[in-house]
Amino acid sequence: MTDAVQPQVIPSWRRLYDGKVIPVATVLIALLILWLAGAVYMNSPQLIDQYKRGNVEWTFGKLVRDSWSMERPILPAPQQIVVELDKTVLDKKITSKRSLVYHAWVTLSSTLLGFAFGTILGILLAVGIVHIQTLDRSLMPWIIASQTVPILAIAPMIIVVLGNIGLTGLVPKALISMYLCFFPITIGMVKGLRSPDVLQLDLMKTYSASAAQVFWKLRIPASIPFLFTSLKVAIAISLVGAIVAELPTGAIEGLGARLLAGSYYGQTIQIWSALTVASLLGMLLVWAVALSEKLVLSRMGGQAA
Amino acid sequence: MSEASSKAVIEIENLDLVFQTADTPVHALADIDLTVNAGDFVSFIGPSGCGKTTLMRVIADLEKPTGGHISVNGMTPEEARQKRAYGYVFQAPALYPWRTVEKNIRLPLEIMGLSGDEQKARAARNLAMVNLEGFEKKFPWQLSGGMQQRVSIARALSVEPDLLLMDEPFGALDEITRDHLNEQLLNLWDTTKKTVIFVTHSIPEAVFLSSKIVVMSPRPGKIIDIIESSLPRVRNLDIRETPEFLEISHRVREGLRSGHSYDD
Amino acid sequence: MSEASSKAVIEIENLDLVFQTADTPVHALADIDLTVNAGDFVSFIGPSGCGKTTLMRVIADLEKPTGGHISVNGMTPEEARQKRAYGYVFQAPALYPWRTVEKNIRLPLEIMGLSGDEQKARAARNLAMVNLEGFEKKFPWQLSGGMQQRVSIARALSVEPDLLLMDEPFGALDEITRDHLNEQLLNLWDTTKKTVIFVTHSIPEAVFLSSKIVVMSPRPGKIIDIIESSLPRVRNLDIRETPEFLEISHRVREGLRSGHSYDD
Amino acid sequence: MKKHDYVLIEFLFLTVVSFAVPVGQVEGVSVYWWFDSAALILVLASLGIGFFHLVRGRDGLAAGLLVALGTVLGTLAPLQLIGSIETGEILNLGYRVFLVAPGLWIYVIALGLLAWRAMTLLSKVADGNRLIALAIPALFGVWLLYLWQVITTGLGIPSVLLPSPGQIGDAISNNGSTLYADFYQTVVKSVLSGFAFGCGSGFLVAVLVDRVPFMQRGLLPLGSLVSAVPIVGIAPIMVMWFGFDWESKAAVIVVMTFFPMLINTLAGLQATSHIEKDLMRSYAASYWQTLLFLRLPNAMPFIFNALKINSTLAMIGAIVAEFFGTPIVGMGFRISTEVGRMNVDIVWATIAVAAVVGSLFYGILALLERRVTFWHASYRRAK
Amino acid sequence: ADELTLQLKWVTQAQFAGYYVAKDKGFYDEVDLDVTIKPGGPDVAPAQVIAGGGADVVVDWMPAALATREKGVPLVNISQVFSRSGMMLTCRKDMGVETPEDFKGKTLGVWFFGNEYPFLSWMDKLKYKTEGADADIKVLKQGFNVDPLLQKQAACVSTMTYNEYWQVIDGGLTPAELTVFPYEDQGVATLEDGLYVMEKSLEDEAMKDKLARFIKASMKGWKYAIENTDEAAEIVLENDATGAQTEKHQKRMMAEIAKLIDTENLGKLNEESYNRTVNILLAGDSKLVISKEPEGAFTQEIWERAQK
Ligand SMILES: Nc1ncnc2c1ncn2[C@@H]1O[C@H](COP(=O)(O)OP(=O)(O)OP(=O)(O)O)[C@@H](O)[C@H]1O
Ligand SMILES: Nc1ncnc2c1ncn2[C@@H]1O[C@H](COP(=O)(O)OP(=O)(O)OP(=O)(O)O)[C@@H](O)[C@H]1O
Ligand SMILES: Cc1ncc(C[n+]2csc(CCO)c2C)c(N)n1
Ligand SMILES: [Mg+2]
Ligand SMILES: [Mg+2]
Repeated sequence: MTDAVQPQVIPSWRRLYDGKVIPVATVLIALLILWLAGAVYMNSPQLIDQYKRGNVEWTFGKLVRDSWSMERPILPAPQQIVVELDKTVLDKKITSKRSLVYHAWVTLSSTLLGFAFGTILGILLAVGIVHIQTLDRSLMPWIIASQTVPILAIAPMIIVVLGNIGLTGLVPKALISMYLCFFPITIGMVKGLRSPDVLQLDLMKTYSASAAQVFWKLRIPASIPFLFTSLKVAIAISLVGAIVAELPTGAIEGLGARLLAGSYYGQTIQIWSALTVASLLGMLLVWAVALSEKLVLSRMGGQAA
Repeated sequence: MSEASSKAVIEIENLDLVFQTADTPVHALADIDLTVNAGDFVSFIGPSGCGKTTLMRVIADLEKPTGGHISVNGMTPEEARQKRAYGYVFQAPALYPWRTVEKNIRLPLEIMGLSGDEQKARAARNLAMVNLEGFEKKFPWQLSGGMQQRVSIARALSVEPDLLLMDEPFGALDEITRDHLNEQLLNLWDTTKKTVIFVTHSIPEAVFLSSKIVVMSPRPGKIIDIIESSLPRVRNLDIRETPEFLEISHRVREGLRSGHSYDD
Repeated sequence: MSEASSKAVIEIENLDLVFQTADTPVHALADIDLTVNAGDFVSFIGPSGCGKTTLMRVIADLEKPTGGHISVNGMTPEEARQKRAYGYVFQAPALYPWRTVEKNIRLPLEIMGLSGDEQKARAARNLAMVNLEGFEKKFPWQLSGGMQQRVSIARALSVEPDLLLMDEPFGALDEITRDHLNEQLLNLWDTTKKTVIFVTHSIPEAVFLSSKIVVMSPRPGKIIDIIESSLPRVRNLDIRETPEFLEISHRVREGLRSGHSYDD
Repeated sequence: MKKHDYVLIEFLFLTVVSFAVPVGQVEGVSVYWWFDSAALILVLASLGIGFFHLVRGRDGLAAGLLVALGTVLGTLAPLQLIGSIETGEILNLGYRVFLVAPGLWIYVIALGLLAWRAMTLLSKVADGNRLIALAIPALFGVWLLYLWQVITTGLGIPSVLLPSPGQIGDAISNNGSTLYADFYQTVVKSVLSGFAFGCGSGFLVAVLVDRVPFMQRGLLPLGSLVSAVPIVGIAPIMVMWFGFDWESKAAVIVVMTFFPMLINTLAGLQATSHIEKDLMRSYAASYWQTLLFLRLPNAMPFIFNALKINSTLAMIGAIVAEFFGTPIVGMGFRISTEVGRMNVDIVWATIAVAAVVGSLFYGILALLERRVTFWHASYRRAK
Repeated sequence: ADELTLQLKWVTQAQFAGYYVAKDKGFYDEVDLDVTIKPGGPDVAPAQVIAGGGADVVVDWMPAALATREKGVPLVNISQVFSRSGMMLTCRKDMGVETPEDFKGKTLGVWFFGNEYPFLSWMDKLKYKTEGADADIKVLKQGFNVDPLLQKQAACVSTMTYNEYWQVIDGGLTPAELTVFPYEDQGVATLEDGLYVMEKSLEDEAMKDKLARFIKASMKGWKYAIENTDEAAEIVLENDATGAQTEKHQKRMMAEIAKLIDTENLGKLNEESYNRTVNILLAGDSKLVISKEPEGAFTQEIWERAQK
């Protein structure tokens, strides 16, 4: 015999549990503990070595404290990163070259420009592939091959060549970022523009609609969910591309330059805080795309992607 | 089999259609001869896979025959399609999920370039016809399967074509709703003098609606019987109990049975 | 309404089911009382959305009721399911596209851990039952919709359950094939003394097959009539012309009509 | 109604125009096509074939092959000229370089149109013909390489900036053993192990986490966090942690490939429809039976998706990670070192190897995918 | 003012103080020049930049410049700023390295990207094989920092007297725990930071004049930097767009840089040093860097003009 399972008001903690807040927090806390332990594990050999050479008396407590506050740790403790972020994000004027906000802004601008270029290129390629049989047959393998070329390797040459024809500053960086991020958009849009089924296309045919009408009234709306899925992937890649592109431009400014400078001087904490800002920026960008996706899709009837 | 061709809307002679597939070719239609006159209500009936949909698609120029002749309004099907000579109701609703009910109905009207006011008026009128007033702003997934199918009927009607092609439009509906829409359709046909071509699996439905019933059999798809209905043009549901009705039904069933093979 | 519970396979009392959805809760089943005895052939009929599928799913322990009691073979539905007390034919074929027809039929048998030989034998037997010999090695997407549905019937039969739950198994088939399978099913039911619960939209089908017809109405889904059939257990298709048959049909139609509302 | 073939007409027009202007200089004096009889014959051959096809205007395999032949003959003409006469140096002349040999460049553009026509003709007959279906992208690739060759040599681009395909080819054949050693270090040691470990662990974690929705909701947002971490940031850290040999490169690859696999596998495991799961429930199948019989087969298209994405990520990851400390072998090492040594041809040779290996890797996975998920809607035709 | 672009070999740091000082103090303005200074980085090959027309003058090391010249990019030295080499191999005593004989079987960190030539010549001189399965020493392509030494992944790493050596010290090792092998002491020192232009620039009289003015102002900047090391370091810091450099480190670097520069005939290429560099690179049978005596790889003409 089955007894009734009564529906009831869902308490708010339950909603947090079923939502993302508590799970993410739990995983984060678990990671934090792992991280702290890892910091002790990875940093202590060097410390013990130092103690020995300096003949310092040490206890486990001291070891733990010291491994969380080394100047050049192998793995910095999270609080060290927080302190560094506090110094470089909150304390500095955002126009200062020592402010991470300034560097994040530099990276963000080439990210966004590259993302815009990549989106345009990606969509144009997809439109070509879907509408022109010859492009469909000839282009795809080369688009895939293009992504197997290690961009970091040719980035310096691209920068030099572009510099030679008078393109410097933002544009070369954006072009490198574009090179990386157009790919998922092309793939997604080809899928999306081809997603209308035979029936939906036949319907248009019975209205004897023109190719342009089929494109704007059927293919484009049908591809929107695919477009956004790709855009979310692409914007993260575009950020990575912008950071990569900063290295061969002389690594003057931007998060990539910070990463490199930190790496050059063995400033682990600086690397990690630049990485943290980069990841947060990436998440923010993905989130922004997801938000616009929600808005657009809800206007389009809220169909799932 | 052909009749006074002055009023003929559709003339099909000796039509053949073979699908080339990866392995073996499929002979979907063979030796089809059929004339449909203005104001006819023609039903195609036959087992699954006998080519009803294919024949309808040939008329609509969605499929090219591999042999024989066909004319629609005296033109090739392609010209007729380009003149927007017909409205087509597909076997599935085929609504665009990103458009509201109203916007879906307005889609063909937009494409034809009608004015906004005219579009609105026609959408409202045809939604009423299928009993869906008040659902204008809903999206397709917010409707049940039957309601979606009714929207797609309204969409085809809004084009106001003289020729209406309907492929199992009522398949997804329960019996009561179906009866209701059958009456409405018959009424529409009678008042507007449209020509209707209709596919169904249901013998009573075919007999109730049609002025002419085309019975088909598969492999290859061909016509095995064409029955001119002796029922009056104006009918109501009660006619289904009359002996004439039962007699026609019987003839259709016999035709179906004779053309049936059990391997599908 | 309940009867001698000694032979009862399914006993439902006062059953209620409310779906919690994002906006408003849906009252899918209300106050259901029903007893199914061993050897019964019970049909559920009613308009779209009246809860036929839901009720069947409750019996199969695929849905938990929110109120009332239900027992299957004297156990909770969950225990019955774990004992593999029934075979279920879904409204859609639900075949796995990466398995051949034969492998699809053997799926439940593999899960039950039967020997390979036994699996083979049962698959062959049941494929024959639905007239699909020779299609063993085909993949589901190489078959027409009707053939797929027949494979799914063969799969359910291969489990050889005493209780067979069938949700519109013949919906996708044309009338002739349907008639044929109706006869086969009736024959199977008669010879193996199985208990069958059957959902359909078709009044003649319900009347032809059932020993008991349950008429339902929507919003909330409830039972409005239970008709015990006076037809003999062994029937053939001709019985559809008899007055008793028409009378029962009439009663079902009346029930349906009374429970129908036009807003769907 | 016959439509005019404007592409071909344009080709003929441009080719004729190229006769009216210089195609290069010899000791400062402009010369024309008839300066070099071999080149002249080749140009005239392409012109003739183009004209013949325009007049006949028929489609089909033979026509496609004929136009392709015309293109190939035509492409030899500029190559012939560039070797023997001056066509300008871009670093000295800037955009004025195009005034040295305008006829040459106009003809190259014209050839582009002819090549396009050849590809469109072949595309029309490519359905069902595997050889031609492969030939079209190959033709396109050859055309790109050809353009590269003509532009680098014709415009005198210094090879330290961009070597020509010919020079790259020479570099490949002259440095075979080095390139093989690099391939072994980077692909066999780093990429394969990192790829296997990253994809494997992503898959396993997905299967485990799938049972715990709580963990899923916690892990997935972190996925987007990690996917935004640039490799140039991870690589130095991994070198610090795992040493400078291949282990650190594999670790970078693991970090890069783990989350795509996790996310895709999870999505795949959840892609089963209600009815399919209900079927399993009605058989009282155990969790593992459901996994094995239903959810894993169903997840295969997703898993292959991740494998394909990861294959390109793995190649790039290994190469980039080698920029940050390595033993003195490996493709990334070679690229970063030879740029500094001005051996740009070896750099491109290595890039070419990387691209070929990467594309092969991808291709093999795509073939395997076809085999395993033959049943998926995207692979079956009709019905 | 005439425009001129200078490509540095590495990121903005006191190693290039002279140019930043000259710009900051208006020395370039005085000679009517508008100089753009492009910082370098790990992936920037100055020779490639100048070959691509991205700069008029580059700062580079002589071995790389000579090797590039052989590859067909005709670089010419117009001024040699650093007279001594600052390169060293820094090793840990606790890993058993006291003399060059101890290198055998050890892992040594080396910079590549054209900076490996002096090292390879040295190893060649010591008859150590560095490549292949039977290599005597294991060479590691050192990244941007000295971590491999601090973490004992390598017994020795390459360091500059003015930069990485101090990172080792900051990393917690004391000078007593280290063995250093300055290339100068090992007789394998090659010339480092010098100014190079393309041969073509020297064919044009106006360009030559511009370059002479550039050398003149730059050397004035270097002189000022050497006399005011702390102020020079601050000017460098102001010009560092990454904001990652520290004051302590740059001041120390500036002081060390000053030791590498002869203030007498500041910027003049010493032909003896040039010949020594060439001989070191040509020594051994490996012909790793250059295969024949270079010709026209330097000119004193510009420097001399700059003295007027
Ligand atoms: N595009 C196609 N390629 C190959 N064969 C096809 C194609 N379309 C239809 N067929 C085949 O043609 C035959 C007729 O199909 P059609 O859809 O016209 O049948 P139908 O009578 O409408 O059946 P149903 O009642 O199931 O809708 C079938 O055997 C079908 O398999
Ligand atoms: N998972 C669910 N969540 C919310 N509502 C549901 C769910 N499943 C079914 N319903 C609702 O419960 C009601 C009964 O649905 P059910 O599928 O049982 O109808 P049915 O009688 O089988 O109809 P049909 O003849 O169309 O198959 C419907 O209103 C339906 O919308
Ligand atoms: C990847 C890498 N390549 C080369 C150098 C060498 N380098 C170029 S300029 C310069 C002066 C010292 O700061 C030095 C040592 C390095 N450090 N890292
Ligand atoms: Mg059909
Ligand atoms: Mg149902």
